Parts: sequence; C-alpha cells; structure tokens
Amino acid sequence: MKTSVFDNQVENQWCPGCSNFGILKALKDALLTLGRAPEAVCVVSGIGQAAKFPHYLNCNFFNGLHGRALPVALGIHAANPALTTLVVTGDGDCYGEGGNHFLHLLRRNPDICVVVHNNELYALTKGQASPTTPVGARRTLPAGPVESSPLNMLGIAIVHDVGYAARGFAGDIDHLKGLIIEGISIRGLALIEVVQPCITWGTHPMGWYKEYVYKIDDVHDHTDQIAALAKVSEPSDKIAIGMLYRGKPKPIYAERFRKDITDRPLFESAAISTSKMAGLLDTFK
Amino acid sequence: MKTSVFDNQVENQWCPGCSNFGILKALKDALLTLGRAPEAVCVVSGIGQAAKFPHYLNCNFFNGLHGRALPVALGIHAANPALTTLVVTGDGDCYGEGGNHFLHLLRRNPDICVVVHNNELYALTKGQASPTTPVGARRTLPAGPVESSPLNMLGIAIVHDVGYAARGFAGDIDHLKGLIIEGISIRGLALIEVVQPCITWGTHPMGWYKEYVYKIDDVHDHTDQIAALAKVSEPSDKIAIGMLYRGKPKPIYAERFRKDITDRPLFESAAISTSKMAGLLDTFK
Amino acid sequence: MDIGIIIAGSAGEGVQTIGALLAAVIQAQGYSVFTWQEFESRIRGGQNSFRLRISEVPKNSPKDWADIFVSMNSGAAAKYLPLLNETGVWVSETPEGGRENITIPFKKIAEENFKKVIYANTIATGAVCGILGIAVNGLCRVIEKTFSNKNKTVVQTNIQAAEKGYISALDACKDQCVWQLPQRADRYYLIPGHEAVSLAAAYAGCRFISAYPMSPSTGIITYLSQKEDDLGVFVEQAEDEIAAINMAIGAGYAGARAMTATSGGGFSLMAEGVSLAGMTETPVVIILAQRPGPATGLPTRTAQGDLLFAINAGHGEFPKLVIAPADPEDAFQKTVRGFNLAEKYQIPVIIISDQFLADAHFSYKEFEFNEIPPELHTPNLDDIDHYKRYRLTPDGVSPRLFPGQSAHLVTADSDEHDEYGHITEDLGGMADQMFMKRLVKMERLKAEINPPEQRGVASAEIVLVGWGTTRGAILESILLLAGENKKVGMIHFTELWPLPDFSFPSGKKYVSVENNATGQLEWLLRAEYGVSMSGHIRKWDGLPITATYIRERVVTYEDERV
Amino acid sequence: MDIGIIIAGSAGEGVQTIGALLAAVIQAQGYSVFTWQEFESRIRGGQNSFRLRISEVPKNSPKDWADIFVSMNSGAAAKYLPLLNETGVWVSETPEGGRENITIPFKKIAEENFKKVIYANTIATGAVCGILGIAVNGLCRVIEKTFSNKNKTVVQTNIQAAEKGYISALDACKDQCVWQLPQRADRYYLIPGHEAVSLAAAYAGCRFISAYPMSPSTGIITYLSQKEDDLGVFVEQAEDEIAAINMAIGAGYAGARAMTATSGGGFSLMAEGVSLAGMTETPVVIILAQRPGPATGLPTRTAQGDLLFAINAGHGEFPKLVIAPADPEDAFQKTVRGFNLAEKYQIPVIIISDQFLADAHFSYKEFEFNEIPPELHTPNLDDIDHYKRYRLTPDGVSPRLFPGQSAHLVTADSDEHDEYGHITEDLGGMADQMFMKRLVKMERLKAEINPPEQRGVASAEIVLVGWGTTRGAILESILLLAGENKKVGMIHFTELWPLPDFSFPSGKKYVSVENNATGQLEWLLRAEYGVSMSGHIRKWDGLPITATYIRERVVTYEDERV
Ligand SMILES: Cc1ncc(C[n+]2csc(CCOP(=O)(O)OP(=O)(O)O)c2C)c(N)n1
Ligand SMILES: Cc1ncc(C[n+]2csc(CCOP(=O)(O)OP(=O)(O)O)c2C)c(N)n1
Ligand code: SF4
Ligand code: SF4
Ligand SMILES: [Mg+2]
Ligand SMILES: [Mg+2]
Repeated sequence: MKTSVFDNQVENQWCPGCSNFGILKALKDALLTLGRAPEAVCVVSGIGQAAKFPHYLNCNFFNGLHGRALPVALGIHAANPALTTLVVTGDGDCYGEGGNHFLHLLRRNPDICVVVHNNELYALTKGQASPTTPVGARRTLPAGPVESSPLNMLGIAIVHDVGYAARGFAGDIDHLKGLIIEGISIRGLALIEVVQPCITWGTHPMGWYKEYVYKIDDVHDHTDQIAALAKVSEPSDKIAIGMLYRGKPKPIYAERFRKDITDRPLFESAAISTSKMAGLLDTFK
Repeated sequence: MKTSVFDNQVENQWCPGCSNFGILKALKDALLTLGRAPEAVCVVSGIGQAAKFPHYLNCNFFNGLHGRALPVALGIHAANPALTTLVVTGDGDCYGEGGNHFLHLLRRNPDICVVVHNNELYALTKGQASPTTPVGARRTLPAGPVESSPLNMLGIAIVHDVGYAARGFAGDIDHLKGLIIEGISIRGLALIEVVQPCITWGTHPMGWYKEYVYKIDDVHDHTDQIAALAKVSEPSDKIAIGMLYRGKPKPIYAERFRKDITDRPLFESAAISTSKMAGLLDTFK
Repeated sequence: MDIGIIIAGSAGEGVQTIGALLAAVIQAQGYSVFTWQEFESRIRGGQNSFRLRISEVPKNSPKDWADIFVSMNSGAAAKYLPLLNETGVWVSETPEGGRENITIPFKKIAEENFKKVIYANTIATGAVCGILGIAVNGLCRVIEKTFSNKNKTVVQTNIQAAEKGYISALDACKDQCVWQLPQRADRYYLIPGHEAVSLAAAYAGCRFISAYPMSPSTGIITYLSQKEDDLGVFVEQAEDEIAAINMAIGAGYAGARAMTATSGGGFSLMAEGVSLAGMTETPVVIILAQRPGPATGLPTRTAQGDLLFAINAGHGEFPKLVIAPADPEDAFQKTVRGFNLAEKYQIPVIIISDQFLADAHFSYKEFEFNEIPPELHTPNLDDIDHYKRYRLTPDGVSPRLFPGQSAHLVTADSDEHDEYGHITEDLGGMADQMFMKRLVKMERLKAEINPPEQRGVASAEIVLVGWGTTRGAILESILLLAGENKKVGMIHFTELWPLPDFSFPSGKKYVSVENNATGQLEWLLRAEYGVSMSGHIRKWDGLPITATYIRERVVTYEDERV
Repeated sequence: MDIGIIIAGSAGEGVQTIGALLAAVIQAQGYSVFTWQEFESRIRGGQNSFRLRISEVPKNSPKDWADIFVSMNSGAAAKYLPLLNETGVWVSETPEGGRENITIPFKKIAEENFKKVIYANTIATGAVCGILGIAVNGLCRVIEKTFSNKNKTVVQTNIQAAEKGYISALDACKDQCVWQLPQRADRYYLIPGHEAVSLAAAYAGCRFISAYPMSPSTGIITYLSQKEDDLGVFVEQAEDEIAAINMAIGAGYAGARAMTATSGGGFSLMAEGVSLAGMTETPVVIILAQRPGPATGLPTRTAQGDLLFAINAGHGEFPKLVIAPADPEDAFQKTVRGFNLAEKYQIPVIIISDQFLADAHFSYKEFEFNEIPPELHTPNLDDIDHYKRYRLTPDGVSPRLFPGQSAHLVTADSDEHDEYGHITEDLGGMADQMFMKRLVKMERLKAEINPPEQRGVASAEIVLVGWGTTRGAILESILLLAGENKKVGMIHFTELWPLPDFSFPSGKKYVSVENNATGQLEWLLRAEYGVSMSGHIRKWDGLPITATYIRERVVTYEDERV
C-alpha cells in the first residue's frame, strides 16, 4: 500500500475520519509534486493532536515542546537552510502557548512554511477553548460560553507584511496542496492557516464548513494589504480560502551572515585552529 | 516641593533629562485631573528603565518580573476592578518578553490602561535592539545594523478592535496627559504607546522627534479601523500622535462573573460555610 | 471481600463511562469501591483500562490482579488478560480464543435492540452487575439518578439496556460467578483526588484560579469552572503557564486567595513566578500534578519524578512550602493547610499530586474535611499607623494589606527592596536585612511542619519510607507482609519542604518506596537527616506502585539478605 | 608588591573607562593586574567602583582594602573611603573634608583645558599613573593604542590630558606616594571571564548562540556578535529565554554546536527546555551567570545562589552536566569540555558563572587554553546501515546524525519514544528501556567527572570546601592563615553534577565557603558523600567573597573552638 516516499508505517493516533488526515495528504502530495526527497525535508511541531503530524510522514522531524515549534524551526533553519523546514502546529500550540514566537518570527522572515491546523479548540487535552474559539461557542472549558474574543493571526501576519499568507480547508485537499506548494516555494515566511474541523470536540461537522467556505477569486489583489485584511475580517459565515497575501520582497533571515557560505550547513564550517585561537588570545596580552 | 498627592520622595534612577520624566508628569497630572486618590490607583510594571516608573509616584504598585506586567495586572483587575489599574511598561518588557500576554490581553478587554514607553531599545540592559527598533538602526546588540523588522503593536491592537489606541509623545506632556485621561476613562482596554527618546542609547535626540511628530487632526475617523491602520503604517518620518482608534462597545472582562457582585473586591466574598461544604461533599455519597 | 475488576478498551469505547457507572452502582449497594484509571495520550484508539476494587471496608489502593475482566476489543484482551486471576471471569465483547470467556457483543446488542451503539456502555455495566450478583433494581436506581437530566425515554432505554446486559451475563455465567453483593446499609463517600483538591481550595477561601490545560491537572480548573455557582471561584484559562502564575500572583496581591495548577512542563515555566512570589511575599498555591518526564514524556501517566525540582524550583534563595498529599481526604486537608500557610507566611506553596491521585476515586466512611474555617492573617487596620508593606519584624512576616482596602498604599517589588517596597542597593544594610527577613520565615515555618507519619516503626525490622500517593500501597503491603510474619513499618512524608526536625530510629532497615527512577526522597533524606537506606523500591513505568509490587521486593530483599 | 586601587563614582562618570585604561597601562608596564567591578542596576547615578590589584606575580582575587582611592564625587567618597588603608592615598575630584586628600578637579580641568568633560577620564588615569610611579610615556603608548581608530587630534588631546593629570598628581602627591612601577620585561594576559567563555565556545566549535539580554550574561552574546568575522558564530537575539533555548536546541539538532546564556530569571524560563534537551538527547550548552535573587533581585551583583536549582532544573529525570569554572582560564577549558561532553553524551550542559567572574579580568603568565581540538562524536556514515536515531546501545549513547547530512532520516521527539523517535506507550517495554538508556548515560558521565581539586589537605587541620569562583579567595586565605601558623587546606569543586566518586579524608574539620545564604554546596555534599561541615563561611550581600573575609571567619571559628 506504500504509494509515496513520504508514507510510513506508523500507527496514526488521530480519530478515524478526522480532517487532519486531509492535511496530511495535502502536505505529502505537495512535497511529492515539489520533488523533495524525504531527507531534504524537516517537519517541526510542538504538542497537540495537530503536532503529532510529523510522526505520520517519512522525513526528518523534531516534535518538540508544546508551543515551541517555531524557535526550534528557526534554529534548524539557521543551522541548515538547505533543508525544507516546515512547521505543522495547532491553534493552541502556535497562537496560545507559542504566541510570542509567532510574533517574532514575523520580524525575521525565515524561509519556513508554517501550517496551522485550526480546529478552534485544544483537542489533545480534551476540548478546551483555544485562542481562535469564537465568542459564545461551547467548549469543555470554560463551563459556560466562551467570553474572550478570538485572535486574528492571519491579520497580524498581513499587517507585518508576511511573505505569504493563505487560508486552506482540510476538506479540500487539492486546493490545500496548491497552497502548501506555494508556501514552500516562495522565499520567506509563509503562513497557511487551515480550517480543520474536529469531529470529536468541535461544534460543527465537516459539512457545515463546506457550506461557508468559498474560494478567493482572481479579483482579489493579494498584494493589497487592506484587501487581504478585509478577507480575514469577514463575518463567520464567510470563510475565504486561498492565497490572501503576498508580501513585498525583502531580505531572508540570516542572508547577511550567509553571504559567503550561502546555504551550507553550519556543521560544515571549518573549526578554529589552535594557532588562530592563540592569536586571538594574544590580543589580550 | 510636594505639589501633588502623587509625588513621592524616592530618588529617581533615570538619567537626568530622560524623556521618561515627561511621561511621569503626564500620568501624575492625568490622575490628579481625574481626581483619583492614590489608594484607588494601582500601577503595575515589569522590569526595565520604563518599568521603574511605579517607584516614582505615590500609589499602590506591583513591580513584577520582566515581561510579566500584563498577567499580574489582569489578576489584580479580576480580584478588584474598583482599582484603577494601570500598566507602565517598555517596548522590550511588553512586546519582547511579554508579547504573548499582550496578544491575549486584547482578547479579554479588561478595564486597564497600558502605557508603553517606546524608546526602540533595551535601555536598562545597556542599549540592545528591541522589537520596535527600525531596520538598519545601530544598537549595542547586534554589532551590525538591525536586520529584523519592527513589530507594529498598535496595528495589532487595532486589528483586534482594542477599546482605545493612541500614540503619545514624551516631549508633549499636556497632549499625552489628555490621552492618558481618555485611556483611563474609557471602559475597556486602552493602549497608549509613547514615543520616548532615550538620550543615552538612542539614535536621535528629542529635537529630532519633535520634527517628525504631528498631531492627528479631526479629519481622522477613529472608529475606522482601516484609517487607524493607515496612521500606524506611515513612513518613519511621519509620527502621528493622538487618538488612533476607539473600539466598538463590547463586554468588559469578567462582566458575567460579576453580574451580582459588581465591582466588589473578591476578598470581600463570603467564605463557604462548613455546612455548605458538608452538603457539597454529601453529593459524593 | 476484595474483588478486582478491569474494564479495558480503546478510547471512545466507553471504558470510562462503564467504570464510573459501575462504581456508582457498587457505592449505592453500600460497598466500598476504589477506582483508578490508566490511559494513553490520544482521543480515540489505544488501549486503556479502568480498575475497580470492591470491599466491605475501604481498601483504597490499586490491585495488580483482577477477578473480573471486561474486554471491549481483541487488543484490550491481549494486553490485559494476563492480569486476570486464574479463577477470574472474562467477559469479552468479541469472541476470543484461548482462555474460557463469556462473549457478550455489547455493541451489536445495542444496535440491534436500541438502534444506538452508545447503549453498549449500559449493557456492559448491566452485565458486570449480573456477574457481581447485584440486584438489577439497584442498577436501575443509579441509572435513573445518573440520567435524571435526560428525557424519560433515555432513562427507560438505559434501564432496558442494563437489564439486557444483566440477563445475558446471568445466562452465560452459570456457576462461574461466585459473587453476591446484596444491598448493605453502609454508605461510603466516593471522592476523586482532584475534586477534593478543588473543593478544599474553595473552602480555604480561594477566589481565583488561572491555569493552562495540562494533563493530569486540567480536572481542577474544569471542575471549578463547572462549580462556579456553588463555589464562587473566578476561573481564567491563561494563554500559557507563565501568565497563569503571574495572574494568580496579581490576584493574590490584590487580596484574593489564588491558585494555579499544572504538570511538570508547565511547572518548569512557572519557576520564575515561584521566585517572584518568594520575593514579593505574595501567597500563591501551585498544584503540581506529576506525570512522567522529561519533556512531554508520557502525558497521561503517573510518576513521582518532580520532588527535587519542586523543592529547588526558582532562582535565588527564598522560603517555600512543598507538600504532597497521600489521598483525597489528605489532599482536602493539606490543600486547606497549604492556603493557610501560604497566607500566614506570605510564600508560594507547592502541592504535589500525580495522575494516579488525580483520576482515582477513594471510598471513605467519614470524610474528615477539617472543620476549621480558613485562617485569616490580615492585620487589624486599627493597629496600623505608618504602613510599610515590608516592615522588618522579628519573625520576618510583615503586615499584609490589600491595595484599595484602606488609605494605606500596598506595594510589591521583584527587585531587592526596602520596607516600603522601593528598590534598594544598600548591600550590607537594607538589602541584607530583607534577604534574611525572608529566610527567617522559613525557620518559623519549619517549626510548624508535621513529622512524617509513623506506623509500627517501634516493632518493625524493616521500615518502608515513602511520600505522597504511595501511602495506600505501602500500608497494604505491610499487612501482606505481616501475614508472612515480616515485621514491617512505615515512615511516610507528606510535608516535604522544609523538612521538620526528626530522627530516624536506629537499628532499623530502611527501604525507600518511590514512583521514580532516581530515588529523590532517598537523596533528600540523606541530605537532611543523614539517614541512608538499606534498599529501595522504585517504579518508573508510568503506573502506580501497588502493595504486591512492594511486597515482592521486600521478600526478595529479605531473601537476598539471608 | 600588592597594590590595591579603587576608582569610585556614579554611572556616567567614567569609572569603568578609567579602570580599564589604567589596567591596560599597568599590564603594558609588565605587571600583573587583577580587576573586578561592582555597580548598581542603573544607567546614570548611583555609586559604583572599579577595583584593581597590582602585583609582580598574579594575585587573581579581590582585595578588601585599597592603597589608592579615587573618588569622583562626594557620595562615592563617603561610601568607599572606609575601604582605604590608613596609609593609603586618596585622590578626590571634589574638595572633601575629613581625611587628608589630594583634590584634582578632573572635570573642571578637562573643560578648562580641552573643552570637553570626557577628557576627565584620561586626566584621572594620568593622575593615578603619577601616583603609581609609572612613567608618563608608558601611559601615552597605551593611549595611542586605545584610540588608534580615532583621529590624530583625539589621540593628541588624550595624551595631553594624561600628562595634565600626571603632573597634577605629582605636584600634589609629594612624598605620600611611595610606589614605583618601572617597566618590566614580563607580559601578562589580561583576560575577562565571559570573553574567555565566548572564545572557548567558538574554539569548541560552537556555531550558534541565541540569547536574550540579561545581566550579567549579556557580555557573551555581545562579544560573539562583535567578533562574528573572527569567530563565525551565528548570533540571534531571541524574543525571550524560552525561544533562546529552543532555538539553540533546534540548531543543535541540525548539527551546529549551540549555546545560550542567561541569568537566574531567564534560566528559570529555560527549565522546560533543559528537560527537552534531556529527552530529545540534543546537546546544548547553557551559561548560567548568577546574580542575587529571588526574582529580579540585585541585577548587577554577584552570588552563588542557583547551584541546587541548576542541578535539579527541568521536570522529570534525565542526565545533565553542571560545571562551575573557577576563573577565566578554567572557564576556557571547562567551556570546551562542556561542549565536548554535551556532544559525547547528547545532554544539556549547564556552565555556572556569576557577575564577579563575568566582569573581572584575571592576569596570566601563560594562558593554557587546552590545545585539544574540539572532540567530535559523529558516527561514521559507512558504519550505519539501518539508521535509528535512538538506537538502544549498552552505554546509552545512540549514533547522532544531522538532518540533511545523508539519506538517513533524523528524528527528535519530546514524547517518550521508540528507537525511531516515534511516540510509544509501551510501558513495561520500550518506554522503560528508553528511560533507562538515558539514565545509563549519567553513570558513564559520572565516571568521567574529575574529582575536586585538593590543596594541602593531607597536612591540614581545617579544610575549606568551596565551588566555582571562590577558588582564588580561598587559596589566598590559606596563604594568609599559613602566615599565622594555621594549617588550612582546600577541597574545591568545579564539576558539580554528577558528582564523582570521592571520599573526604577523615579527621579534618571541614568548613564550607559559599557566596550564598543557605549553604547549597554543603547540602549537596551531605546528600552525596554523607560529609558534614563543622562550620560554614557564607556571604550573600551581592559582593564576592575575599581572602580576608574567609581568614577572619576561620580565625574566629578557631578561637571559639578553643
Ligand atoms: C507546557 C505545556 N502546557 C500544556 C500542555 C498540554 N497540552 C498538550 S496539547 C495542548 C493543546 C493543543 O492544542 P492545539 O495546538 O490546538 O492542538 P489540537 O490538539 O487541537 O490539534 C495542551 C494545552 C503541554 N503539553 N505542555
Ligand atoms: C527574565 C528576564 N530576562 C531578561 C531580563 C533583563 N532585562 C531587564 S530590563 C530588560 C529590557 C528592558 O527593555 P524595555 O522594556 O524596553 O525598557 P527600557 O529599559 O528600554 O525602558 C531586560 C532584557 C530580566 N530582568 N528578566
Ligand atoms: S480529537 Fe478532533 S482534532 Fe484530534 S484527531 Fe480527533 S477529530 Fe481530529
Ligand atoms: S537609559 Fe535612556 S531610557 Fe533609560 S533613563 Fe537613561 S535616557 Fe532614559
Ligand atoms: Mg487545536
Ligand atoms: Mg525600551
């Protein structure tokens, strides 16, 4: 049954029928289409149902701490930009515990593609509200309706002129695959937030979302920050999917440092010789 | 020389001539104008030069950890909303170490006024780049020009429909006083970012800023999110000061919980009696 | 009577629902029931189990072996069958080979008879009641109560389902099933560990909890949120654990008794906040519900691996209290005590629990919940003339007022400070005095700490030395060993830092018992009391220590010695 | 020769500039100079001091008393004058009453002669050179070198300023000044603690540092950033300490030797990351530069208050190495060793320093920088057939490859995992084996740990037991006490966790020496070796321990005993 170099035999812990499977397929397909070899790819995640992702495809991975995928990914990218570094994370992982890293990743523009499974809740810990849960929704925590308003992280990314911002839908695998291909291909930071219905703890089934999701048409100017912001601020019965925004060209993270070594991994850098160190120490004499 | 109930005799550790003094004066004046008593005010800060602020006025204060002023303030506000809770913080404190708390405070809309001293650097630790340092500026760290782009936290606040967003200038005390009065007076979260030149580590003296600062005129519609975003995205030689945005009316933090006890401090809540507890335990029988 | 039951199956197969319903029925029959759970960190699939132990007087500790085993699928059968006694009864959802078993296809019956697979849970519960010899109307009464907020049809269908299961079991069981659980007049409290902690917190005057979900601590904030109307605790789901502890400290400063709850990873993130509470002298209670680490580790399993970390958590030197309750009743009392001592000494208090205690239900004839109302330590406003938040006092405790409570200004500073809470760098002077003032509190606190619990130490040859939630297993192992003529005693710590003055009687063989791999209590006691263990019993596989586990090792140890 | 100098004044008055220039001049004259600094946590104002100690052979430890005292304002005069020897010389910027002093208004002279107050620093330096009997051209040569990147006029004006100061001092000093420091042929290295650490890191193959500014650790990332061209270390200023350690772990996983640096509060925030490195078996080096806590504490002061926290940091049980170098040379060697052991055992390594070491400059005749090139522990790709990142091996160390290095896939998992790095819940099996595999590494590591340094223990009656940066003061105190016929030895630890097999010789009086209040080493040694101290010398006022401080307490202790 092995159909792709990215398939593996690890038992999947997701609920049968979960929309996470769609994202997994889209991402594997995207990597295949891009012709990446498994050893050229590194998937980084935190903790959560979404964050179990890297176990289910055949490639390098770092499944780190809850909330801390982004700094790990940045470290990997800095050490070896030749790797295609992807982050796969959840709304809790990336926007809750990890919110500060998200903000500051926007400042740095690393060549990383971040895929956020947005199920509007904390699934692995059994259904609590997350930073994207709508006001009034019911979760296992709080006991009453949710009172805090949700974060608009796509909006924040757009305000900060992110390299690429898109919204995908786990129920439309081919479309999502296209977005992931774009997100990986552009140089710079890409954020793909994926509407990912949770059939165990969520409010609505997949079908509900299918009704409200619509594809962004060609009229949308994805170089227009205001237009992109408008798209991510629509009422909740209009869920635009597709490329929202494409940032202005700007330097990639570590570009200056790497001007001579280009994409070579840091572990290949030459050691400092004893005589060089002796010379440096002599300047203290 | 004591001229106000908010004055105290504590030796000020700021550099003589620092613009922080202007903010201190504006805030004290605002509190006087509002007729607040010192015991009705609680100023919360983290760590940094800005965060030393609460030591220099006569009121309740909590000078906490670097980056953690906001959660402390939220806890105080939850426990006793009758207090006028203010946060005074720096760009490093609030946007660097404390960035995640800032994001999530926006979700909750507590009746807190947050004043951010933005000197575009880390002053207390001797001049490193901060999350608001412009690209290309020189700081004590990094050794070369700054490469990461700055955060636009006012923009983020506006995207999240913050109760009140304004930019002030430490060099215009009266104007700033007005903003602080507004920020305290509105119900809900207020963010006032203050342009605060650092004369020790900063690039430009106060005079430089005076040239580029301009007051927002009446044409600006502060209920218009797009207009407000435009104001905080202007090129760096145009620094708009004044009220940028006024959020739509919405529930205040903890409003539902407090419907019966209103603003009463939690320490006044009646204890659970032994018999009530015995009754609750009996439900486990 | 000492009947062990294992219900095993995948997440989503109702293992927990069946177990809980069964426990309620047994309780209603007038028996003591002890339950604990072990499950994987996933929402569907895997293999989990719910364990019950039925007795006439409480036996609140986990059993290794079962007399009745219900398997919901073949994987569960394979995994847990080895735990069934030779004479035990195995009820299986699926036809299984090998050992003799009663196959009752709960799901199929549910679908065929009631059109919904969900009724399989009640059918299974009915079946176990049949096997246990519980009269069917006992079960029906509990169903009526459990589903009282559902409509009549639901209640009726469940009753029918229960009866269906009951009868299938009776039919199949024949003379295999030896048990009879007639209705008794007794009635036990059945109390889960973390609900005891939550209720105790509210009773101790806690008015604020901020926490970030993390197994196995999440039950506390969830329960307090559900019980908002009864308990009046303000609940905030924080954005992360750093926020959680800082919010609690803010609320505590402003006069609300406050707490947070987390597990190891979240506690790591709180270490700086613990230090802040120490410096600002703000009372705060932190529940540290342990699970196996390092890092994410085994998120839903149990361990005692964070003791030394908790004791040493936070940079710098400052007083704190670390306690580790043994069971729900102890947890209730210690939680109240923790809040009181946090306020009395204005310090952070860490209450260590673990997944075992969090999810286990214990039976009690009486539940001593410590009828002392929460102690208040607020100074009399009339006594205060010139207020200084950090006044230097002989016992190190300064009068703590709340901001807005009076005209006195209340300050808090994370820097080294003077009596007014303002930054000081007066190194040999004020800074030094403040440092010492805080440490002096530790001396006073130490004098209040209870000595470890001692059982049969005087006559014992071997003394088992444990802490926290292993107490039940240790006590039971002592009984087992007594039956083999081994004189074994116990010294058990639930108040772990500061450690009280205490001396270990000489001439005993001390053997430590810990749910960890490196012997953290052992190390602690060596440093503090200079006592060395002659042996140690450790377990770090994510499951709780049991009496038989301890017994076996004591026997082996004894044999080796001979 | 043993001359002590104190330069004291407010932040912004050039205390540090004068001190550093003076040290350079003394070094250039061929003498050993040891310097340390103490200052307040503010940018302007307060009272700070720069201390110098001049000798013919290195005396690298702080002195309590000074022979020459320069005060830049009256506040400084009042604060530090008590530290001047009775026969000492006091140069004062402002006219002061009380004790005899030489008033030289540096600022006024600077403004009057050179139009800029900044020249006051050079004038003051010139004055001290005059007092010390250093020929003025020695000073001028250093000025030329120091200002070599400035334009000619700046150099010339500075030379004039130096001469001005020199002459004012000579005029005023008369026969008070007894010193002569003629040019010597010797030449010492003058090495600051944290620059030694930074250079060593680069030499050990470190290619990545991520850190968040925090005194007293900031010098490390700053220096590495400045030396990017020479050292090739990639520098990232993180958004917080959690990011810092996670970035370093990410870089380490991807094959770049990586480090971070912080102080206690930031280290608290890193605790979870330490645990992550333990679980994922990713090498990472963490510099923990101590300052007094708790919380913000005294940000610019020194302490040894985080030892037990460092050892126990991070939830769960996993191997780590904790070392605490004694001085810059030791710091260089131990940093290299730390990186090598981090990689060899795939563990987090914590290197403890403190503000004293961070900001002090030590003199060395030879600087032994450990000429072993960085040890690599990368497996030979040819030996690897079927790659498993977490292969179970007898010594617990699995072959570590880097992602992208070959066709082998490299994984890392914070959950308990199998050999491939995939999540496991195989409790009695794989999970257990992985847990043990990691702990086995600790045993191997322990066998590599060096015993504590012993000095004169055999013949000693009293043995001072210390750790980390107190070594210099302890050794000097032993000399002082030897002069009083007291037989005192030293046992000094720089490798603190795991502790090696070692036994404390019996029949000695052990007295611990620590820059903290609770005796953390003392506690550690009691737990590990069962050794009890007969006394302890502690200091927790934010200033380093000195030889005279120790000597006095040993004498008092001896007297009390009699
Ligand atoms: C420091 C820390 N805090 C909390 C947790 C518990 N935890 C695990 S997953 C999770 C939430 C995951 O939510 P999300 O990222 O949205 O993933 P989902 O399960 O919804 O896919 C939490 C709170 C943890 N593992 N570590
Ligand atoms: C956990 C922690 N990390 C780092 C520091 C060190 N630190 C103190 S103040 C500061 C930066 C302050 O910057 P900002 O908030 O902009 O204040 P400013 O000094 O510029 O007014 C830093 C990094 C600390 N005290 N605690
Ligand atoms: S809990 Fe929800 S998000 Fe997680 S696997 Fe199941 S359906 Fe998917
Ligand atoms: S360092 Fe800068 S911000 Fe701080 S007090 Fe001085 S001038 Fe003001
Ligand atoms: Mg989610
Ligand atoms: Mg700043």
